[in-house]
Amino acid sequence: MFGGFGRPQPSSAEKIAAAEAEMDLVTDMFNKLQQACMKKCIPREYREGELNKGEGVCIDRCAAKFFDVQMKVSELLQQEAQAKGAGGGMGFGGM
Amino acid sequence: MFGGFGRPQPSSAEKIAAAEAEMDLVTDMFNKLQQACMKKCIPREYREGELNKGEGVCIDRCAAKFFDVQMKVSELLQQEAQAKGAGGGMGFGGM
Amino acid sequence: MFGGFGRPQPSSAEKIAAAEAEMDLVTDMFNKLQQACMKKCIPREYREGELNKGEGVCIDRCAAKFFDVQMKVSELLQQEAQAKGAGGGMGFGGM
Amino acid sequence: MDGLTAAEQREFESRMQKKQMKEFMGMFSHLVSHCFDSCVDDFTTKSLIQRETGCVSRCVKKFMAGSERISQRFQEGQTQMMAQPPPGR
Amino acid sequence: MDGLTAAEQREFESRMQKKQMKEFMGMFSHLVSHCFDSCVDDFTTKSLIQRETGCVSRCVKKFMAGSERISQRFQEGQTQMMAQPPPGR
Amino acid sequence: MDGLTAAEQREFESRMQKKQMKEFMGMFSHLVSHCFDSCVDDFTTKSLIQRETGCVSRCVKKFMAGSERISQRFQEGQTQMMAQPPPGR
Repeated sequence: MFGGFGRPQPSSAEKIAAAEAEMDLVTDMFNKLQQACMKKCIPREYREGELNKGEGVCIDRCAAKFFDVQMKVSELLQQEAQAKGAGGGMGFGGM
Repeated sequence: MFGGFGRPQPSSAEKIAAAEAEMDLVTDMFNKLQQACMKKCIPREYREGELNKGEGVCIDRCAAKFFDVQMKVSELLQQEAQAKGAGGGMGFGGM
Repeated sequence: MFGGFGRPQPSSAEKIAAAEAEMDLVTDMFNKLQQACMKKCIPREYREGELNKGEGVCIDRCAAKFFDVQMKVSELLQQEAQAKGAGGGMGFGGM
Repeated sequence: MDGLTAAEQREFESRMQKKQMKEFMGMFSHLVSHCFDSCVDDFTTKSLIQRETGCVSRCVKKFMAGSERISQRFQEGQTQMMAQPPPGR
Repeated sequence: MDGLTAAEQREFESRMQKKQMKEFMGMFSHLVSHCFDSCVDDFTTKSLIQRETGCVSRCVKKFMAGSERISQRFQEGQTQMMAQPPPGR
Repeated sequence: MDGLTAAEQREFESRMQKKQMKEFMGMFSHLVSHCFDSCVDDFTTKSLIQRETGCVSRCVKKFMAGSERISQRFQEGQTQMMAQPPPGR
């Protein structure tokens, strides 16, 4: 997953650390997406408890656009890293 | 405290972990309460350094209502968990 | 750095913990400064990708003022601690 | 997670459990804080008034519904991003 | 925390100390950030102007006073919630 | 960090590396979240429209430029604060 470290045989401790780091990032992105799309799609007056149709559709599109932004930012950071000659580095798109 | 795990003899490590988790939640709730009630009760102009009477009373009521909300949310999550048949689970009211 | 603990010989574990704590605080302050000054100096419309001259100057002054506030808050907390007779304590100015 | 001994596997799972518990607690405190902030604005009384209680209930209900929908989209999104490797690698 | 050996007790206390230190640091950085955000809005100078310095002092003072009051209410609230077990258990 | 054994030094460095990785990830998720929030407001389509894509690119570019400038000021500030000990010690 977080390949490209250029090391042939990661130890178990390193594997665990990498898996943990990855899980932390996934969790963090989920929380960010949730906060972003709740803010964009759900009015804070709470006049009803159900998610109405418009809100549901808004969430679907919002999530799709959030992933697009995530991919785009990942690409841009990789281009920046390459332009600086940092070479390999990590990609975020395939998170 | 975080009873209901259905395990008879937690190890020391588990006891420590549970106590830590509980302390983290208490700390987190305190911070959230503080931020919420500072925002609701204290204007950001800072024309004076003292807490005036109105602000003090507002904080007292704000804290009381925050606890009510905490209790209410805890109840609702438990009902939800039971409705889904998850059974026992954890309560947050008695945090 | 975090002197004034009044203990003559910290163990290695304590030294590492202190260095980690310090690094966490430095990181946290950097993030806070960044968020504060981005908010104050950079409009969210993003009509251009370059940092224009006005924004750059604003960031420089914003950072300088942020450090002033950090120093000021540190002083005030120390005065408060001394007034309460807590004595030594930690300073934040020399972070 | 291949190539781990049984002990490492257990250690890993125990950490993941702790993380999940932490996540759940974070969600709880976020929910309390969000619904309080959205629903409570009257500080002339020290107990929730009817309007506020109702608002909190709807806020929790809607949050849970929204969260579930977001979870589904998120999982689909993750799967999709796994499938297509990022450009430039 | 009953049933811990002396070594476990020490380990636990050392962790709690670290958490408290972290908490204190978090409070400090929050305070700096909050008072900066509330008080500083003039970027024509690179040192705090008198109005801003005064505002920061009052901000810190009021925050500490508010924080103390909230702590008292919070401790009372915790004690009360301990006393009455949550419904449904 | 004087007075550490080689093993302690390695342990310390490994932790610092983990922290840096965590920092980088935090920066990434903050950037995604900030640029999304600033640039995306149209939910009649499910793919980014041209205006949004452009805005995200400029947002990332400007953030990186601003971040670099802030880093420089921050490092200078740290060095300066190190030089003059805080009052009252």
